[in-house]
Amino acid sequence: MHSIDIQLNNQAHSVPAGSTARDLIATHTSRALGEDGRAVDGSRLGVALAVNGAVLPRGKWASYALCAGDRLDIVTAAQGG
Amino acid sequence: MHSIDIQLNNQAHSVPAGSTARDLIATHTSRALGEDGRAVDGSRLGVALAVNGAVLPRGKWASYALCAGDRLDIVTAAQGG
Amino acid sequence: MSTIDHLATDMFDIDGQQFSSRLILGTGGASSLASVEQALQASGTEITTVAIRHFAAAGSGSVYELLRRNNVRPLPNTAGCFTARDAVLTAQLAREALETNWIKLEVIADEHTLLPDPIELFSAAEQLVAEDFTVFAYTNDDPALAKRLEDVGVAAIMPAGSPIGSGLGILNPHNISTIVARSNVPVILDAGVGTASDAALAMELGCSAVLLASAVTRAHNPALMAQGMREAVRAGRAAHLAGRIPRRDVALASSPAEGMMQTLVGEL
Amino acid sequence: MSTIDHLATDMFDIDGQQFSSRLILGTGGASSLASVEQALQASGTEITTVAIRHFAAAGSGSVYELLRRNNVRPLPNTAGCFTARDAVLTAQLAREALETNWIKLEVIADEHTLLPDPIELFSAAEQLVAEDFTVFAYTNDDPALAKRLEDVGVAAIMPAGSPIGSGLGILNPHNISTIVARSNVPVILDAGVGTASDAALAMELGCSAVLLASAVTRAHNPALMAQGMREAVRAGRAAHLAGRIPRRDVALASSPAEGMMQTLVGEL
Repeated sequence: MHSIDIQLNNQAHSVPAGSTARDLIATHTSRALGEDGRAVDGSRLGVALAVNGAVLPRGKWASYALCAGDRLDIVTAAQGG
Repeated sequence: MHSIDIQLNNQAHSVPAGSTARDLIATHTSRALGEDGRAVDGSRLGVALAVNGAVLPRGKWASYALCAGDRLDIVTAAQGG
Repeated sequence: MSTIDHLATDMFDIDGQQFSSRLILGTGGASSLASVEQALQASGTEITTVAIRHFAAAGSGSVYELLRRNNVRPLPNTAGCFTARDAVLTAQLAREALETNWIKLEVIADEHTLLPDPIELFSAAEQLVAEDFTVFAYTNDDPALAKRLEDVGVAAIMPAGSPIGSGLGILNPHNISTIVARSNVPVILDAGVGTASDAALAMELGCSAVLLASAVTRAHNPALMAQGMREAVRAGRAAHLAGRIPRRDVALASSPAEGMMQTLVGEL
Repeated sequence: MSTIDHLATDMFDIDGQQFSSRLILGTGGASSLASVEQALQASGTEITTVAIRHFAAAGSGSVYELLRRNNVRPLPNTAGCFTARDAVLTAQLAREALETNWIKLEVIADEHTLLPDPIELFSAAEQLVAEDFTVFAYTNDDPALAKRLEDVGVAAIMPAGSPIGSGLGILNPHNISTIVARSNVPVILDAGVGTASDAALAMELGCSAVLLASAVTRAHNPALMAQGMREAVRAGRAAHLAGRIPRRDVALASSPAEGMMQTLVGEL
């Protein structure tokens, strides 16, 4: 099983080949996610994903297979403003 | 029975001869006053008396007989400040 | 959302007594006693100034009774006096009438400015302290005169923010904070407050309390303005105690630079 | 003394919703999430701004969860964006992450002043309104730009009192009141508030609400300052509604001339 290299939140990152955006976010947030990109426990996830500088809505996370060189940004609310 | 002329609160005023300061204040405030110059009902009177420009303490009201020409000022709290 | 009152234990100490409210109201200028009473209640005041005037036999109610039934302590003033002699006599009458040693000492220089006459004021303060009055000295905002008044034994310094009834607020904040810094007795801003932010500013400058009358009694809605003043005085007190941020000539971001997307910092 | 809350029915209307609090807090600059939470609770805020930043896997708690458990509505911002393009992307991510159409639009001209870039701001506002965002537009205090932003369909105008984090207060009150007078959408003073009296002044000028962050989060005691800001905003609102007294160049006595003793008016 080989892996592919992506960029996650400005850092180099490897994921197993065939990973989806949902897989990546589930791992990164330590939350189980459904097909709809929502937490299976019903609570709000509070994160969003940009792929190569464009929003990928949570409904498409499960069907988006990561490609080598993809630049991903997982964002959430932070202290500010 | 004759009367004597005094000045009360900047106006000419007549009182029966032999009137005391206590009599005048009792009449003017419609309150019954004791020998100590306090209201007999126990409530506070809230007034003071100046005779010819000097304070006459309430304890001396009953013993002060008004003289013709006396200038009296009965004062109390008013809206102000 | 439940809130804790972080000012619950912050008391105003004056003449050995403690008060929860740092707002002293004046009763002058109101259209009616009912208006005064609504404003007093909305203001939360525990001390209120009154003038000493001729008793009117057919009066339409008594300010004195109004204060007593609202459990508000009267602070008689010597408003209208131009000489130490008149102020002392008025104070003596006030003590006799209201059975309090407290006196707000006003000795006015002229009717145009209503500013205190420093010489007569100082003389009256000396005499009244000698007669065991607790003197609240209405003064201009001169730190030097404030010190002389404190040295002679007044219980509180009451500098004017601006002329009485002018609504011009605090024209010389530096003088007020200088008086506060040098004073060992409470400093109560008196006169000139026009609106809530003026009262808050007075407290931020370190005043122990604020006295105002016209700003409430002559407002379009006195009770609502009284509530505003109550909250403004508390707000300014809280800000004073909380320690404000410094003034800076350049901006300082409140949102962090860390964690920005690469796109957004122009790298890519 | 029991007090009636004369502001009990005074609600802040925005985007078809009503809020009791007219204080919008920012969360930036705080030393810890615990400090933010104490300040939020003391402030009584119902709306609070957050930035959108990279998710840190080993985060020390979540701002988003903190707002949710305190029943505070998040207002995400686009802080740190210098172009309309970046601001629009950040807004889109914020909508996706926080499931709200609300966005506080900040498009900054430079890091020194953090003042908004009028051209990029206007462009971003146009795009975001077209995408059905409810736009809270952080702008300078220019009444002309404010009008253009309103015409393009923003939900609220948020003029700066002074640069973000400067604590300089409201440097041009006339501009703020002009914006208020001409605006048909709520005007929310944003940026520059240093202390409680600044917040009260904003409300007295007619603003519908005040947004501040550093003044609370960077105060020595954030929770106490937050309480001060809560009361200051209410105080300023009350004063605005109550109708302040006019400013006068000469004094106006609050104690009456009538009923003075003859001695005291210099007759005798």
